[in-house]
Amino acid sequence: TKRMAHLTVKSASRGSETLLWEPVVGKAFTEGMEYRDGALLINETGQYFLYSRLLLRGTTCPRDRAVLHRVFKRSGRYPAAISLLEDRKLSYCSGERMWTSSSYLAAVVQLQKFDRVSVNVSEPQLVSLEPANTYFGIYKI
Amino acid sequence: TKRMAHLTVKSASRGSETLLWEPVVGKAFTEGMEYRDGALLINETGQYFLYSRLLLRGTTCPRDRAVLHRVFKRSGRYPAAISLLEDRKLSYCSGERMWTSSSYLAAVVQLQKFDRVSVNVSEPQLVSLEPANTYFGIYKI
Amino acid sequence: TKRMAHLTVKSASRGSETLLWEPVVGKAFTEGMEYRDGALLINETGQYFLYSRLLLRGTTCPRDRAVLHRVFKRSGRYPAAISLLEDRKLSYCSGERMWTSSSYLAAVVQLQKFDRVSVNVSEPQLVSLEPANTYFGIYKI
Amino acid sequence: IPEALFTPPTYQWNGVTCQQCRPGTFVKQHCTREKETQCEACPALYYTQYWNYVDKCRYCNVFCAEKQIETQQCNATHNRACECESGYYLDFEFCTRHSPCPPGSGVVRNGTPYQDVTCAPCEEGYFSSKSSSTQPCQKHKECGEGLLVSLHGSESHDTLC
Amino acid sequence: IPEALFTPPTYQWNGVTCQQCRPGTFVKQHCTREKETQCEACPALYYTQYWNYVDKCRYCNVFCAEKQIETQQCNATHNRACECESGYYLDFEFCTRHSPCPPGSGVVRNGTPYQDVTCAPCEEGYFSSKSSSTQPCQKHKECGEGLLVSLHGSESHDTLC
Amino acid sequence: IPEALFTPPTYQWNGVTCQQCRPGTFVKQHCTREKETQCEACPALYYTQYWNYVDKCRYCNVFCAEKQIETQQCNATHNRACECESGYYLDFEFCTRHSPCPPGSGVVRNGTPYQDVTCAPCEEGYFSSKSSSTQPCQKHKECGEGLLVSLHGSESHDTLC
Ligand SMILES: [Mg+2]
Ligand SMILES: [Mg+2]
Ligand SMILES: [Mg+2]
Repeated sequence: TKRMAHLTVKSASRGSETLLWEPVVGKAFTEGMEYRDGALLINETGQYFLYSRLLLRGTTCPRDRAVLHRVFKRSGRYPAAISLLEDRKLSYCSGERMWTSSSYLAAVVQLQKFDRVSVNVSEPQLVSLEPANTYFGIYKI
Repeated sequence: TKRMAHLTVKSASRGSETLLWEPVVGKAFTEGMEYRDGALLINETGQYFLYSRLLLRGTTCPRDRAVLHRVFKRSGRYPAAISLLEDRKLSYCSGERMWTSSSYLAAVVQLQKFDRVSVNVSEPQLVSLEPANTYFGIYKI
Repeated sequence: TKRMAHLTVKSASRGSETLLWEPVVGKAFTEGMEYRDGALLINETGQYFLYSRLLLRGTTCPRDRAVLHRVFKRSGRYPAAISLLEDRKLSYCSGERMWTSSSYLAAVVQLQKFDRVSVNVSEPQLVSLEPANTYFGIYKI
Repeated sequence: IPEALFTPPTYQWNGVTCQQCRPGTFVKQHCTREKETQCEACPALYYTQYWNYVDKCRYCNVFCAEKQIETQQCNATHNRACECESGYYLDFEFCTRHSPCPPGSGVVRNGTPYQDVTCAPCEEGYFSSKSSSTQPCQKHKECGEGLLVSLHGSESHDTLC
Repeated sequence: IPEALFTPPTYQWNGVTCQQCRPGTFVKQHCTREKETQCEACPALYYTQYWNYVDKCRYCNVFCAEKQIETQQCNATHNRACECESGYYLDFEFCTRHSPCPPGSGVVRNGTPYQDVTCAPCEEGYFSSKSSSTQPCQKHKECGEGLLVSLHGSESHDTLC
Repeated sequence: IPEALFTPPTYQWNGVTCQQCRPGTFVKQHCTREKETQCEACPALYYTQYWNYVDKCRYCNVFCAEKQIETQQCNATHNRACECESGYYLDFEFCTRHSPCPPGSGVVRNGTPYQDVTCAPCEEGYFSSKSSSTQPCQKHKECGEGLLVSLHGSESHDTLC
């Protein structure tokens, strides 16, 4: 069966670096899998193509504030999160005018039944909340 | 049946922000679908993986000129274009020397038979016309 | 049969611009195809989705040093390498502090049996050697 | 066009000519040779602004941010619309205060909710003595009869009589 | 918890409650109604740091770079760990030398292998005469009895008696 | 190698050793035990530069841009090639004018269609009085017999006698 999802940005969860996503309205949807509490729930072991795009933006440039964008999984089988893909951004803006900077991660990853896949960003207040700009998706190959 | 396409940059259409693409020569091809007048013609409803890459470049840095890169669809069913994916670029260059800046958009989107998918860019004169740098593609999952 | 691979960065080969990859440990794997000496060996003609991501980084900013990131193929059928996808980066850093800059290329490409696909970068010493940051992958559509 | 004279647009479906659905509705069931198109009202948070034959209304995907006011509610026929408060303009997701024109320069085009103020240096015979995002340059006053100019006007101060 | 009193964590597999595998091992064979879970030691270069039921140990994916020292070897229960040499901190993949606080300013928080030094200008009554990444501002000396101040201390030099 | 003595390269196809196709052609039909390889000329806008067994010629994918001149036409055996006009070099898709060396500095390596001019300050005894992208520093003239130096040469002007 087909398993895929495209989620659009909703917000950062309160006091957390894990982003929350819209799974139903607009361009967002899930098919053959579920979204819950910031995570895509993998219900079949196999290879998936995974992508995560952030548009970062601001009106002033935070000095020396690195941004870490990370796609990771949690599994009941092991108590620590496992990083899958990472982008690190330094010197992504300059001056005191409005800026934008995007981060795109995408790759083939092997996932197991019951894995939960999420996206973290170290500076969630910099993330654009436009659904066409910031999104997270997957499909089973 | 397989449905996919990889198109390489040709030019902006005259006085328009919609890019025109090469569908046949070099690395470009279409299979199970058609390209016409800047648009990929969707002939089967379903989920597609869609990507659009632009390389922007210039010899001087246009001051405060935002660039909007947008993948959108038109459908006979509704008279207004519908934005699918967007990148917004601000402060993508500085100084007065040659610069480049790329924009990559890619995601799973749901499309319907008769949809026409195109790419717009608000500053088409900044787009590199090298086929290996600027391209647009799709395949049915 | 399924054919796919996800390779993580290992190093640049000595005195060469062609990157070398890890095909087995960690997140890296190959299925239905082989990796050898910097190249993915294509063993079935068809359409593939190909991606290559580099994270570039440094502690000082090399003046006027353009970076060319290129995915190319070699084929026994023709003695010259054939460029598939390219990114060119200019003015990707400034000042004398630590910087990062990423380059992502991904597209549908047509490949033939016995093609060998590799990644070149003109300034290999700028490439981050973290496996979550720099990777190269493919799957048959 | 008076409603009575207006002919709804049509579309082809399986070889039959169907009527489209009016704004605020979508196609629940395409028409057949026997039955007309069945349209249904868009659910809450969705809209169609035009005659259409979509099978799902469009989502109200605009949200008003800080310092924005809702100028159009999301309803069955319209997407939500927002505008920056007075004195601000929209600079990609952010409402930014209109720039003030410094002394010696004045407003030549007023700011709007979508565009910043345009300033220009005051021309000969005009002045602006303050920083303002609304005030254009003003004409130097002319010293009336019997009054002497004690200080000539400049671009940043008025004539003193 | 003394080993004898510790109950291994469990997990459900095909309707059976299985024991998890201890750190340094992974599940070779899940338990059945007849047989307990079979655990096996992680192969070289792989580890499990916690009780688990993974079917493959985790790869030791940390590698020490230039100017780093290995503070934890890769073994069956731990990933490799690295730290910058003394006087350096980790700034994304690179060990960077701790910044010196220039004359007139001193160290208010020492550098660590993970963080740069924090400097601050010397307060009234304190000074720092040199550039150092370790020295805080020092108190001006007080001229003892019978000695006169020949030069008042500043933020960058001491009192001269 | 004289054509007569040259042996075409071969390749293996379904267990048979086939001859490759010469530059300007591609494989229309692979050889069999009965028949030799059938080669066909590349169609317009395509080329093969080397002996090969491709089943499609390569596309002439180079296009000359503004300020470029075509130095090699696209034909059956060559991709198109372009070069910047005299006085320009290629800086990623753009032909950029060779930089002039200002007074006091001269050309030490000429510009090419692919590389900018390299300038260096004039050495002791040499001068350049103008800004030029072609002229190296020149030797100060020596005042002949019976002539006095009225002004010593500098890096930007000549000796005056
Ligand atoms: Mg004013
Ligand atoms: Mg000090
Ligand atoms: Mg000169």
